[in-house]
Amino acid sequence: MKRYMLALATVSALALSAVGAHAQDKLKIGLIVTLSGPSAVLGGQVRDGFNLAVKTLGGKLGGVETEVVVADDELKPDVAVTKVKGLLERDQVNFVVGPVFSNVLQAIHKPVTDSSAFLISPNAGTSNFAGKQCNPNFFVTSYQNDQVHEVLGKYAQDKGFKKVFLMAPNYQAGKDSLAGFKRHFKGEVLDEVYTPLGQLDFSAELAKIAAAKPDAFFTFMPGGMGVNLVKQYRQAGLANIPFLSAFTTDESTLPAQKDDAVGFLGGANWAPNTDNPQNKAFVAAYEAAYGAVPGTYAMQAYDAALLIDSAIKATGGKVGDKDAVRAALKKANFTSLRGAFKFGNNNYPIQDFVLVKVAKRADGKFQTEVVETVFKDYVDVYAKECPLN
Amino acid sequence: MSQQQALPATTLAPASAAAWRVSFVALLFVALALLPIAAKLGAEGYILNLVTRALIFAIAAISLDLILGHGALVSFGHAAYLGIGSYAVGILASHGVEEVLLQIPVAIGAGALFALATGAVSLRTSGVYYIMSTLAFGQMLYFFAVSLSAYGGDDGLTLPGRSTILGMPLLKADTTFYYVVLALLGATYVLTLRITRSRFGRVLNGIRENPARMKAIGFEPFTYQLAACIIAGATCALAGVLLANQTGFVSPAYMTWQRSGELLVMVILGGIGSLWGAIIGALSFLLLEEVLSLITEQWKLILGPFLVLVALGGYGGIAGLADTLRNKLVRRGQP
Amino acid sequence: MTAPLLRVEKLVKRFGALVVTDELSLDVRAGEMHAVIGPNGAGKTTFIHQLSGSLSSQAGRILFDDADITHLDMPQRVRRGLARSFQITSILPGQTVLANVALAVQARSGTSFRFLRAVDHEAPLNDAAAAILDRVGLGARKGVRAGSLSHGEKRLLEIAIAIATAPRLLLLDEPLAGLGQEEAQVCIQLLAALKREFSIILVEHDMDAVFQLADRISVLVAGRVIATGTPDEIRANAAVRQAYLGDGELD
Amino acid sequence: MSSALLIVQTLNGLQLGILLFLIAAGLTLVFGVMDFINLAHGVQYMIGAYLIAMFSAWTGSFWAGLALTLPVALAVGLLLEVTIFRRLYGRSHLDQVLATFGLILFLNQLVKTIWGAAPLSVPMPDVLSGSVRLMDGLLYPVYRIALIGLGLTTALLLYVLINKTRVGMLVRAGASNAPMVSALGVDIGRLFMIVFGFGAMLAGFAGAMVAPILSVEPGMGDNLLILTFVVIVIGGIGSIRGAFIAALLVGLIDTLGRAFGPHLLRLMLDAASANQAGRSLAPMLIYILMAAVLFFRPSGLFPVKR
Repeated sequence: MKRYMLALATVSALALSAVGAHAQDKLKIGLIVTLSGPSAVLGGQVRDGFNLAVKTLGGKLGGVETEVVVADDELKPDVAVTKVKGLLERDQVNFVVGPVFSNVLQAIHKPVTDSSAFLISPNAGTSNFAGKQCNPNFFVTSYQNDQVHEVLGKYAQDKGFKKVFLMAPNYQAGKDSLAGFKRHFKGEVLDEVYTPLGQLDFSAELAKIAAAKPDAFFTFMPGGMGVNLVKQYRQAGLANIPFLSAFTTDESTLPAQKDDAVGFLGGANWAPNTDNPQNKAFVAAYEAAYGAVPGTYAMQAYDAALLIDSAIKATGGKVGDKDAVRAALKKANFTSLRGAFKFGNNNYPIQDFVLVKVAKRADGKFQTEVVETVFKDYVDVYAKECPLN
Repeated sequence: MSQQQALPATTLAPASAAAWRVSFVALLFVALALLPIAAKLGAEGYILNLVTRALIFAIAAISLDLILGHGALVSFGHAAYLGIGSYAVGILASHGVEEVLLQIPVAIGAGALFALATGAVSLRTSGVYYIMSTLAFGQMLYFFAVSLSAYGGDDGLTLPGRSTILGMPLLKADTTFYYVVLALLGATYVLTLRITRSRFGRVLNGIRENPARMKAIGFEPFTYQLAACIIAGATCALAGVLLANQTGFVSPAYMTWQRSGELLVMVILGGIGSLWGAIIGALSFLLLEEVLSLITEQWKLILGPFLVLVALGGYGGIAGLADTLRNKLVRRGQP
Repeated sequence: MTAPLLRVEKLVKRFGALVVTDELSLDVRAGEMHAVIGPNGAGKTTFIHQLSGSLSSQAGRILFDDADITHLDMPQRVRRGLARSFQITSILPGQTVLANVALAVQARSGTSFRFLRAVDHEAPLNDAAAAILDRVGLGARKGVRAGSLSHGEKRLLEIAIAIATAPRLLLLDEPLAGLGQEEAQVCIQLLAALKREFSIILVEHDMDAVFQLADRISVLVAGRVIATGTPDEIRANAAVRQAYLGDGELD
Repeated sequence: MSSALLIVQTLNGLQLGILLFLIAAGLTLVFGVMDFINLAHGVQYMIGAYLIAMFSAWTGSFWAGLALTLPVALAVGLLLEVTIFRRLYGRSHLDQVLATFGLILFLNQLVKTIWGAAPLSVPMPDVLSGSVRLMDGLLYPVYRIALIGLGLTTALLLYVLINKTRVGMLVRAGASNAPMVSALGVDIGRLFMIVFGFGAMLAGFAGAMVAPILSVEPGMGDNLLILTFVVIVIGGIGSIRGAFIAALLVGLIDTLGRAFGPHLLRLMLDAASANQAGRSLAPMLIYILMAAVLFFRPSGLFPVKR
């Protein structure tokens, strides 16, 4: 009971402390990402990328003193809702940046877009919010999820692969992934295998692939699953079959996959070696600060900070003028690390997509590198269902 | 299962203990009823949201405590009923039925049915085997929900809004919703308390203490344990209905085995078998989680050892500790 | 003559190769106290378990009041009026003495699927339980937690619980076990009073008590009844003297 | 479905089963002998993996890393036993659940604090890398074959240890009746410590052995813990033999069910619904197996006689 009283006291204290947070001379940004469990590394990249941008801009976005409050959604949608309410009402944030995962986005989208804050997703970009349920207060600095998978499908089609073998985890994003791949690939799909989410050992599936002898293999296997799959794929002696993947061999997993992933292909909107001056500076600064190669998660979070910076600047620091901020956000008047960037009618980016390949750098670290551009100024297929303009 | 240790709180002399518990619980509910007023001072939605969520889990924890504390049935799949309740809301809502007076009976019926079907199998076993068979059924339901593509699969589905009562959007306001949840928690607590003190409850407790004796006076444990599982399942499904409404979202994440484990931890932390311990357990676990995570990103480094210490203390959770402290005070007061 | 209340026909229990109950047959008449005695290892407790239903039987039949109850489980047998006490005390230590007995009363009176009314305040249950406790001499202890009773009191509670189910046949498994001289006398007096009311099967090691209380005695040796008769007949039975007592004298 | 595929899948199932067995062996003994529910057993598996990641990086050799990992994993197990677990023997299972749950939270976070959230990897020892040709068009990684062999050897050693040595005799006696063993004058506290430390080391060994093929990440033991519980419950708590057979059963059914389930369903359903049903059923298979086993044998396949 004592403990309970203590907790209650703490909560009341929190309530009281929030009263003082009204002053508008400060820009408050709530960052909600996954920092628990095996996927924490992705949330860490988003947090670091965003913080780096704020630091680079001298602790100010659009010239306004900026405070970043970080919350961990624990990859539990109901927890995320509570945390987001905390950011909105306790911390009175002006922007919520996050999350990493689609199911968390589904849960927090409504609470944030109904509030006085804007929601900026640095990673998750689900189809429903790109289409019919698009929202003027919701912006995405990554992509519509399907697009990355479409890159590989298009590439496989262009390259003339006849027979492919597809594999994804048995959940919604996995199903969307294979659907995305098949949107541009018209050849034969030998088999579509769905593995249980969190599966560690792919020997059963690898045996199937070996037996099927496809021209190429496409997979979507994020996080630790991807690490395991890549290692086992190489160990099973299948590396002569082209390995196409999305979110499977990126900078979050390469430190573990190392040489096993070299030469494997992926789709992205950017790579650490994307050739422009702002990106070179970003990658160098990120590596210096955090000792790791940044991935798209970090890049998109950095861009999210630049986007906010540009909008606040355009409104002359009037953080509270929601309509003005919204209009300024929509213009996306900033220099993206990936190069050209603008928003479509649904507030999802219109951008180029590239094929990337894993390479070992001279300093022994691993990164993805741009091979060729697959889509130019690509608009997602759901945009036309969005009533915004 | 060492059953004798299951109910530390009952070592108190019944009459005075009852009086002190009644006054404590009354105090707790008064404090909770006043909270929205205090919350007006700032961050209202956040505090209401946080505490509402804790109250919903308290309902689930009470339902678990009925079978755990009074029936010695350790369910490691109790989160399944949270899922059943929330999917009843989600699925009905996605077909246009947003009436909570329809959703609740469907949820409770589905929860009861699932409890009936799985309990009939699980109750053939006992001890750890029972624990694991409840886990098995929980996992089956979880994977089933993941494969429900029509309802969002793993991503879950977003509700169009809170459920309506008789077609009116009465639950829309956070404060109203909070009071509805608080009232339902109060009702759940009182009803469950009465069940534990009824004829049925006495049989259930008797089976926990000494099943052989109960058989020898003519009670078939299976029937009563199954009935208890059905009541608990139905109650927890109600909590699921509320959880879906609170988050506006339904997902298989509500019924992972980790969630079942958290429910168990809430009940044990609060002190099993005392029902109000379940409320305290849910509130302190969730509030502690929130408060600690505000202090540091590494909050699990604090929460983990805290749980270990509570277990090592062996007081029978917070409720047991409170009873022990009170007994000491009472004894000191006597010559 | 009317049919016996309980008829056991060629009952068998084997544990692996070991035959513990070997085609045992026995009749118990309504109203009698029928003692079952025998040397250690004769199979008395196994037999009681088979009668009460906590052990199944591999062959033979048990007829209770002309109905075959061989394949009924324990609760079903209890509901037909076959109650037992345990050799090793088996009570609900966490509940009050009154609640222990009231539960047994509840078992035979109406439904137990009553969820909302506080059972503590159900006067009929409490009154009936209190009356039984008064009978066994525990009336003053009814508010106490059963676990804190003395051993002798627990034995009495054990009997009180058994009779609270209103049995037609009471199986008492060594009710005097572990009792001191004085406590045993109290218990023997109680049994003497109970035998006027219930048919009883008594398994007991205390020969004084057995010969003092029983109407008839069956002697069990190696899982078989070798003799049944009044105490005097048993005293005089040569086979019993031979098998059970060796050369010793009964007194 | 070709016979080569069937062979490979069977080998894969065996390998998963053997991995499960290594973890389950310690858990079932701790459970059987001490009547102790140790949810933190999966964490010990994770610690084994992290230790070898660290030690093999330090020493530059997998084998030297392994040689360092085993004693340290043992030490970690003993440390936990002395500081926490021994205070929980004989307590209610629920206190044990609470304490070990707290320990999972703590150690998972600690690992993340020390080594970071990103997955780590352990290079495969050169001797065991590469694949061998089992038959035409059938390559199988050497490391996995070695893993199967090593697991079987460990199982055999365990069998000898449990059935032929004095300590093993005590452990067996303890699993069926601990108070009796204690009454006979055996130092049960020491026996418990030995069993616990040994169980922790086996789990750590399993973690170290899979590190080259799996990613090493925080929380990697959690889901495996549940699988392990499934194994020991199917096998019968306290039974090493039961754990072995159940582990292989779970490994094979899980692997073969995933690989061939849809094919079998296609015999009854059309292709689309067979795929859909197979997808839903595959992850449930082992739980269905467990529920079925418990339905017919409520104390597992090989109940330890008490």
